[in-house]
Amino acid sequence: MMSIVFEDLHFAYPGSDPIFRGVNCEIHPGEFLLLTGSNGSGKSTFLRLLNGLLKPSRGNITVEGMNTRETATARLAAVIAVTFQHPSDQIFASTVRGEVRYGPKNLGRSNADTLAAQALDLFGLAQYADMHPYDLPASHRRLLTIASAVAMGTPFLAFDEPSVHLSQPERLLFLRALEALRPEKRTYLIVTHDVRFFRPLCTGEIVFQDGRVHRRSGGNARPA
Amino acid sequence: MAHSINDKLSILIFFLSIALAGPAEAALISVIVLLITRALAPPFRPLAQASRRRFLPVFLSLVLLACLMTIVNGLLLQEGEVFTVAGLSLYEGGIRFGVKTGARLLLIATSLLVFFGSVTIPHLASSLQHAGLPTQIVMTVLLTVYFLETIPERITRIFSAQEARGAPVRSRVDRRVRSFLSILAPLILSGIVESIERGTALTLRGYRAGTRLEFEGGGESRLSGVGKLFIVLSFFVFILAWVLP
Amino acid sequence: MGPSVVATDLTFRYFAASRPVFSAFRVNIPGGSRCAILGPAGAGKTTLLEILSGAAASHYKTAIADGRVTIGDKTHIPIPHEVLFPRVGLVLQDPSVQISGIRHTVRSEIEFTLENLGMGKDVRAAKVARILERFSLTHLADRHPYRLSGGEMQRVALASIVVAEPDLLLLDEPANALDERSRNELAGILRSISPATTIVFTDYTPEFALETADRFVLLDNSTTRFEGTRDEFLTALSTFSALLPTEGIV
Amino acid sequence: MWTTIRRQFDKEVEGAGLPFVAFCIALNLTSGQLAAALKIPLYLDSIGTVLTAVLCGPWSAIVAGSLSNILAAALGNPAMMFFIPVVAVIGAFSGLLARKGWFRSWYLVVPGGILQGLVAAVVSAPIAAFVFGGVMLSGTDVLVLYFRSVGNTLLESVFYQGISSDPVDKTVTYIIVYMLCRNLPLRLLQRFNGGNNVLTPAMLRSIHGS
Repeated sequence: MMSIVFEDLHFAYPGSDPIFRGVNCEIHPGEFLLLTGSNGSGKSTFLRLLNGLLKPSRGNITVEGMNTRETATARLAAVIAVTFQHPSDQIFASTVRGEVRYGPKNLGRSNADTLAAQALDLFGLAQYADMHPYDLPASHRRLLTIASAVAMGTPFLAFDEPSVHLSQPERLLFLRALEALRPEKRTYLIVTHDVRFFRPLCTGEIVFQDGRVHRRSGGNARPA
Repeated sequence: MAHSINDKLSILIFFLSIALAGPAEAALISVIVLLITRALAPPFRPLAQASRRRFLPVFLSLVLLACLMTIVNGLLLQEGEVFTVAGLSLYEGGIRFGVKTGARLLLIATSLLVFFGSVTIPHLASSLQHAGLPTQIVMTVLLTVYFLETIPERITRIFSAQEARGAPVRSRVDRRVRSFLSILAPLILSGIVESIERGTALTLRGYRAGTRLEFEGGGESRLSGVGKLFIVLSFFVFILAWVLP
Repeated sequence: MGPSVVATDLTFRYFAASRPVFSAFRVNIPGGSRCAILGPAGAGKTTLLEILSGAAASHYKTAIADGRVTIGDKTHIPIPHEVLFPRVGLVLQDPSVQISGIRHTVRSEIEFTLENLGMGKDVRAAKVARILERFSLTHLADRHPYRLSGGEMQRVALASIVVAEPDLLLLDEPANALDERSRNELAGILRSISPATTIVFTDYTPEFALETADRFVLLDNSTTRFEGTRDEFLTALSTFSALLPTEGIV
Repeated sequence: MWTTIRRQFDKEVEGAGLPFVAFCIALNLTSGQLAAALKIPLYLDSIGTVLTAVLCGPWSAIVAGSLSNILAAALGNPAMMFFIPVVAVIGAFSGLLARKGWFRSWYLVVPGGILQGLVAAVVSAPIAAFVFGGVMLSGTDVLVLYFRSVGNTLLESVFYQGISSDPVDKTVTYIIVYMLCRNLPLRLLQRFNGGNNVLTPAMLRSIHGS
């Protein structure tokens, strides 16, 4: 079962209105989905539910057969890599290479160095590999967090607003990298306002509205 | 709401001097006085919900500490008469010492709790500046309050980001220490970057070291001259009582 | 008319950096203009603003900083070594950092700038009231500056600099984190500032600049790729597609 | 006295220092909670003070330590008020060690941390003994009781307890601060008065060589 299944998902932060009221949906391998909806519709919460950082109030989420309720985030991380909005919340290594290698090392991947090198290459960061991440411009640091997620070698990748604050050269790099990753047939879940940017790659859209989600197929690409 | 902090500060000093130099009885009576004042006198009521909630647990743990101190000293300081309570043989000298230390500690802590509970940190900073503390240090206090409000949320965010990358936050102790670094390092790196930007932003708005900071009114003093004199005199009496054998 | 800004032979190199940010760089911004400095990340936009404001050389004492900067009729050789506020005001990229964190209302936050300049209480109150009005912040005057939306916070950060009436106003990527509505509000505010103030701002996309600027500079890799008027920029825009997103504009 | 402190403090926090000292104080007050969340059995509540000592200097570290404890008292832990002398000494001592270059290599950092632990134990023993009667309501009380039961005086017992636990805590703190500082990029390091406390001659040579 290489898919993510949501069954009657309910979720509310303690003391607040519910964010999800009965979400049923399935994410299939190889899909490239954009997660859209207005601010506060629960897109970022959705990502935190996916990798078990938050647990559903009711209902279940199953990632590759693992129920997120019973599985530790560190174990789910081996299947789904999630990056959040602020690069400064995760960058800690003294070199760009070390930062990218951290994820695969945590997962005990024996080819961590190769994975890191490939990801750096893919995102045009190989030339900065020995530099300190904070010596890069902020928008390269964003690219670095995406590369770190890609290097984890997980079948699922989820990004929160990855294209925000990227200037044109990094945007082009990012698109080219996603294009190059296509043969690997990974599944992408991308929270974004920038639908136009991802249009050429996406296979569908999940729209968040009033505690429920609607699936919409579309985009130019088709699942392989 | 404005009550003079300097008044409260003088009262705090008064109680601290009783604690450090007075007899155990005086200290215990003062604790009771403080508890009553806190309940009845508006200037000494806690300002924040948080300090109201915290008061009782902290106070009770202090009482517990004081009792423990008495028993421990009674057991170990083998002076004077011995009497047995519930199978424990306690020494009178030890009990005396324990009660004295316990009462002193209780008074010091209670008066500090009451003082800090009824004073906001910006007001405290304003009175510190008034008392002649360098404005740079007052500025530091105010900036700390800002960081204190933001750091816990940032730690939560970093925690989730690293956990999502497979950081072993629930593993063996040595691996947890390493995770501690992978959480502390982003916190400190981003803290340093933010500090630098804040420092730049302050100078870009014309802040110079030594600029006097302005505060809203510190409140009227309600202590009369006689009251202040009484506090100062009793302070010296207690100090003398302490210095003279 | 606001002061013109001319920088020549600009050299700037951070301590131990592998290459300089600028070497023999020059730029010329006419007085009273609204100048957009565009370019991708790492092109040197922020450093340029920091040099013009005096912050760069004064904060990086170990950097190599040389060249000549002329603002209006005053020339700095080498480049300004102290912050030129209040003559030159710089609003940093992240408004939440610009807000001091030591004040609890928008009003006293803006007033803090004037206190630093040593102004009397009555003058301050009048100036703050006027700026709150101009920036449509009056209804937020008693709110906590950190409990505002991104756009409102950006306006407070801007107001806390503009209240000191600088001749040269520098803004680092002011439109970058804003939604459509806040961007329009910001554009309106920039338009309302009289030409007695020269405005220079940076961005990595051209949309906001095309709405507000009359002068364009394109930086790439610390060199000027383009310098000219709005019409000239529009004509040349399609050739910059590797540096600026141009879809939907050209 | 204020004038001296003010002048030294101003010199040390020139540039980015002032908000950084504030950040470090907040760090002192929260890193203990972080250690507790990860169930690490150490206090680690002076990381901010030592970090200030290395990157700014001894005077700022004294200020950072003292303010940390005053604020900790204000936030509901009045006992911290009495340990201001201890944190002030920790700040001054680590600031001086940093100035002498003890934070440039790990083989000086470890003995530095042990020394710091001993110094802290010496200063805190009389306070713990006379103000608290040796009882702090923490796990280390057992040690104090043990030392007293084998016939030591109160002060001695508290001191022995101190030297058996403080050096470990301070050495770990020193190692953490050392690793954090080595991790800083030059561009940030050069904004601090104490940047040279971290740079090794080898690092400087490699920079100037390139």
